[in-house]
Amino acid sequence: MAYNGGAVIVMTGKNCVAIATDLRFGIQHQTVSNNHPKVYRINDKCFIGISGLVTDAQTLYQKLVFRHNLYKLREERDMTPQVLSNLVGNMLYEKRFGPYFTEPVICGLDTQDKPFISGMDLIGASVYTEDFLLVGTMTPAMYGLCETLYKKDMNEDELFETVSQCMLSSIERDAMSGWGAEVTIITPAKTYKKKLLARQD
Amino acid sequence: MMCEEAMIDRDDYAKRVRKERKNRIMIEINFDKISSSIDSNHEEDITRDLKYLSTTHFELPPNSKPGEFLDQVWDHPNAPKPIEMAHGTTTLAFVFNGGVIVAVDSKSTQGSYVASRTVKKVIEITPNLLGTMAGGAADCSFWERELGRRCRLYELRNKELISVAAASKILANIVYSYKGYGLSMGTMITGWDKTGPCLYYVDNDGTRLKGQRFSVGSGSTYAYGVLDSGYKPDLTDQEAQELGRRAVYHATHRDAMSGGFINVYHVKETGWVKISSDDCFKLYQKYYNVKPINDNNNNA
Amino acid sequence: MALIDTHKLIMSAGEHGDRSQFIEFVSKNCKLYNLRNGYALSTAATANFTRSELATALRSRPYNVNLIIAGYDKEHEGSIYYMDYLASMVKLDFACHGYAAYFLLGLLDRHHKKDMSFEEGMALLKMCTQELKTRFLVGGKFMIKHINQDGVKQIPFIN
Amino acid sequence: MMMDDLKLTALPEKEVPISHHRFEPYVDNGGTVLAVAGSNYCIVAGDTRMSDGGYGIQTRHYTKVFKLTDKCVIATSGMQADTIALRKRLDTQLRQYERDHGKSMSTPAIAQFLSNTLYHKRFFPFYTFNLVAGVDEDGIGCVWTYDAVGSHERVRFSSQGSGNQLIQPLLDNQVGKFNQQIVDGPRELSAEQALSLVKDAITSAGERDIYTGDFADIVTIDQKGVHFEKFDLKLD
Amino acid sequence: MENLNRGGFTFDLCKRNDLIEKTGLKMKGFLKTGTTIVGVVYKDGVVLGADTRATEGPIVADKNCEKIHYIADNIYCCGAGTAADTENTTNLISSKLKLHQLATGKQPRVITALTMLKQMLFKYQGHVSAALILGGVDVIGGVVTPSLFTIHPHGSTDQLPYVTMGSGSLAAMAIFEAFYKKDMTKLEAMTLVADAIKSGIFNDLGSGSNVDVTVISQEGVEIHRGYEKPNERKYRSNPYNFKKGTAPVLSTSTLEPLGSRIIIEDVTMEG
Amino acid sequence: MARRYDQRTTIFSPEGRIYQVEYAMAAIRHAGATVGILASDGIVLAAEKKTIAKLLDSSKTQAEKMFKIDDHVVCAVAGITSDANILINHARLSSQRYFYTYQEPMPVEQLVSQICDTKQGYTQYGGLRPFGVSFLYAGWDSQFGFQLYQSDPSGNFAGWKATSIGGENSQVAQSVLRSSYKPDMQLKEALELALKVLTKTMDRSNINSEKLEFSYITRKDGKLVYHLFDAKELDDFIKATDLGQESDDQ
Repeated sequence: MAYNGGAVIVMTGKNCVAIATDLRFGIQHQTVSNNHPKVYRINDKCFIGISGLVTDAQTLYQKLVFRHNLYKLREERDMTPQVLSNLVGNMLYEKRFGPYFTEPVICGLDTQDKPFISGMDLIGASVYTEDFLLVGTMTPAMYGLCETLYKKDMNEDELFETVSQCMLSSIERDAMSGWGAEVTIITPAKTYKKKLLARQD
Repeated sequence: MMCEEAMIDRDDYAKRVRKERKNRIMIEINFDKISSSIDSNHEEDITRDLKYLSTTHFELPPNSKPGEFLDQVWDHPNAPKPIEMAHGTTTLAFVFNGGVIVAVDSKSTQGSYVASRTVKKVIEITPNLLGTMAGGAADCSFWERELGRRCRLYELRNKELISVAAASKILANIVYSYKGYGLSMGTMITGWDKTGPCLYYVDNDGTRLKGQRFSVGSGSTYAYGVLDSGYKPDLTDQEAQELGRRAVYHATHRDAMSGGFINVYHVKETGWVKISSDDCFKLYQKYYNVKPINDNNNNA
Repeated sequence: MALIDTHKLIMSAGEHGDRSQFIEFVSKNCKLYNLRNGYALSTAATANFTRSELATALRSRPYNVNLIIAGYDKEHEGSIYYMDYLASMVKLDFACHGYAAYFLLGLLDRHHKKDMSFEEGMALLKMCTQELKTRFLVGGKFMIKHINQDGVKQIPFIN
Repeated sequence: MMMDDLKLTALPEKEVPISHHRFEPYVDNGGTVLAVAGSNYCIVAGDTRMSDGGYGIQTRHYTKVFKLTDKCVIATSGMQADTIALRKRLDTQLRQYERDHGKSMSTPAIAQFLSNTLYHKRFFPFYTFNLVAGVDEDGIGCVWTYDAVGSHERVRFSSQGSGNQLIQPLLDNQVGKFNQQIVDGPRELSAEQALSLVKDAITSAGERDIYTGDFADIVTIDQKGVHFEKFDLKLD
Repeated sequence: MENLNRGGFTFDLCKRNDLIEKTGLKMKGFLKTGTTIVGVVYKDGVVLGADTRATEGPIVADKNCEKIHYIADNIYCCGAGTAADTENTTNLISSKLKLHQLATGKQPRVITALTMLKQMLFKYQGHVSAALILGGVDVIGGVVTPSLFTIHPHGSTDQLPYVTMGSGSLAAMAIFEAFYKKDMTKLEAMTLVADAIKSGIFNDLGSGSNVDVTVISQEGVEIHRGYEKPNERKYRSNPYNFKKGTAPVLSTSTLEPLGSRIIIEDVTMEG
Repeated sequence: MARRYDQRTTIFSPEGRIYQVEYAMAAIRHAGATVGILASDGIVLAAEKKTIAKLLDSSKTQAEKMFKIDDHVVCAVAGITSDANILINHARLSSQRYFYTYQEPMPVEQLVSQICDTKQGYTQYGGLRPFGVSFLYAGWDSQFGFQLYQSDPSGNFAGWKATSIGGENSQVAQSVLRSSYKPDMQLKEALELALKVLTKTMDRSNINSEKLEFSYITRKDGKLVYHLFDAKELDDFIKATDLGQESDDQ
């Protein structure tokens, strides 16, 4: 899992969710690119962050796009994050005995614009919480920060600042991730992405 | 504290320093004593152990290969998390007409966890000698501290500065005597002596090389790339300092195990000077002119 | 280094047999596509095709190859794709594999600029080859190729 | 110390009593310690759980923070047996120093002394992760953090042990104020703020790290001396 | 190539993963439910209990996960082991049982669920690491029969009046052995189950957080999520507030809607 | 005459015809007409709806003859819709497979050719019946821009500037298109032409949103836009255009 490195955090606020990712793509200790977000957009209100082995993350994401596009064409609507979460869970469990080396987190707003987040291990055991979830190579650091800094019912600005601090401070303690960070905030009205200034070492 | 004790025993020192001059292996592992202890009975061992409790000494694991002990001990199912020693580094030093530039990073990692970003990897051995730290942090700082003590003694005893060659040889001899014990260090010893600016590389195998440009550590190759492409013997002091800084900076960018602050030292005829200590983060913002768009909030 | 078509190159590092087999497989498939449809794949599509083939092969008979795919398209102009043997792919401004990466990435970071002219690019490449000769056990010649809208052109290597 | 004193006491090969394949000298008894230093105080915390390296709790009341002098404590996590051995060694030597010199060793000197002590076990290390915290001669708070073989560094704040990776970045953020363009209030924490942060940090570690919990010792060190306080954590 | 609608496990990545792991790359551990799960039969039915901690190594990954799974309206199942396995095994059997129920038109029996589960687990020879406690109430010939089983990962089963499983099973069993009695009332049984789970929570590091209790009787099912919460966070200092603008931002970009709907407005024909 | 050669689906008659294919084409003629017109800035697809019943709940299945195959390709159907559904599923799948492999949208011609390969298979293997559908495909790709294709049950396909499928009066439709098509038409003109063609082939009194389906694709801000007219929009358009045309006629 620590071959490429990476970190993703999702966090909920009041009627909004944020997903933060680092930007490093490395091969073991060698940093190859500092512009490689691990968060992918599935549709307007639903994002997935995949950490782990990059090749598997890319394959998994491409398979997801494949399924999502077919779903969209057949159902003429977007997948809700709940549906996506089940889909990913099943896709991962299918490979129970030869898994992808990836851990996804999913976040989005459901049809009632309520925040939804879920995460899973590499064979699709889902975790649903109402506060935050995180995956990556330095999860203890992220847990320590989120556990302490998280507050209930943050508005989108507070959420952005909190998730940014969690991300920036935890990637500073991880040699395998960092090199920049990106935060995406999803609100019912709009979705926007902010690139953060972060250490390049 | 140790020095004071040492001063009392002058004869011993004289004997030892003579040995140094002959560049022999410094530490005598008394193999006779070890082999004789095979015959000695167990009680003698205990009394010996008790004796050593009050004096400083290295304790060895109950197995004949201390170098392998720390690898094997984690190799069973109930073993706890291995002890991870702080390591990972980019250090470089090069000689040019104006002296020697030493530039190092300051990050220390345990596995992928960044244990510190503020490690001092230049060890100020004496006011004229600098050493760098790569490999095991404890190994480097402990032995270069010891080296410093000896150099100082040499100076006191001989009323002249020790040559860089001699100092590096002392260190090489120490670590060579511990070959196979699992020490890990790759250090550069540098200074300005009668022969001019001098640079030696010493590592835990006992290798000792004199050279013009060295870079040691996990990020060294990246630093070499920058260093080689910008190096000329007739650089000005500023250019040379910036070259060292730049070389380490680019290495910290590419090597996950290097980073933190970049400390640059300049060894001149009069001794070393610490030139700068720059945060890589600040350098990144400076070199690429990156500024946060919401920066002005700060000034407001 | 092998030609995929008039505007694309693929470079590989790794085990020799794997390299020639895989490169041939990819370039012939691209050729087939070209023959079937009368037009060539874009650089991005070629890279993605290569990635998916490498990822699939990894499951049964892995190829131990690290790749760089470079090409010139009308829309995207020049682009470079970097791929390791596990089939993780990223688009980069410059890429190197193997030991060269260790020596050259720092150098390239230092001297590369986004809007370099051809001459500047050549000067930079020269620095790279010089560095490899100093620090790494490679002797002899390097092959340099240049891709622009007119296609791939070999540039004589002057030491 | 003379070089010749750095004796190598190898056991002769013949006498190697245990096949080293089954030689298991280490166990991790878990636990977290942390310390924050200010300009005139130093606050140290350590939980009191001792676990068996698996899912078992051996005791809920094992104190990880020990007073060395009136100005200095050592906080150690890792293997309890090694901790005790190390502490005994330090205690003896510090007492001897006090007898010889008529004063207790200063905190910075203790820090260097611990480093040497640890390094002398370089080839058979203590499985301990230490912090030395206290106030120096001028009453300024100080913390030293160590690796297992004595590499040490003076810092403003640090943590060690099983919850180390959870707490350290939090301290970076809240004490170090990294990556913050705007900082509410003064950059340096007051003793009260630091106390509250330390409590929060160890509580958070207890939430997520299974080896941290039960109770915590919160130790405040300032010019007046060393003051211990008990603090409740979760018991699960 | 992507294949749709195929069931079962795929093993295509096994060989590759072996190769990758040989190069020294370690696969991350699976999410485990360290877990204390218990079940007890009382006068009118069955009470099941579980803790709510899921761990990933020494880190608590989920503080409030659900370990009592729905099988049928009269059958529930507690799971311990690898989280994904317990989750998916119970889901699969639940849907199979539903089909069975639709085909036969009868309320499913606990023994049917048990047989399906043990056959499936046996088939995978313990590689699907789910340790389960299955509890439910059958009405056979008008007689209400509560039944309680344990199923081990290899497919062996037990039927007992009180059972425990998971890493905290010893701690929980100690409580049962001391205080179990026959024909308890519902409240007695629930209290006993909660005490057993708490014993696991406090004495086993793999178990923690809250107590979940599910009661199954002829009258129906009562699900008590967080029946007891003995492990609320004990201390929280003042909330940490970051002023707007604390984080250094390099750029902001709004993500336009993808316009994926069939109908797209705003393209008027006039002009 | 044909008795012996249409028992099996895949046998040539002595005249070299495959009757089942021709019957399939006949089936298509029973369906409403569908028109496709390539304009310089987009493509228009328009169709006549045949199945109108009072009790039919049309609100849920808004498009009856227009289907999106991918973000860059849509098709209009004439023939048996259930047959079409199978092929459309195929098309969607192969389009996604192409995207999965190359991470680029599938070129329109390749997509059409894929579907036609499937169609062809059903004219050659025993025991199968050819698909009773013709398609008009409207799509855009970076290679060739806007493209309009037509395919029939035999698996033949060709690119067109304007064409129609289905409907009893397809000759009429073709001739109107031939006479009125201009190579540099704008989308608006193309829409009007499509309406004109359909009014010529249909009973004029029935021209309203219930009987017609109109859609177009165009590019806006570098993105492909597919637009299907809703009832009100369509009625407004018909009213506006019809008035215009009537005044032209006078």
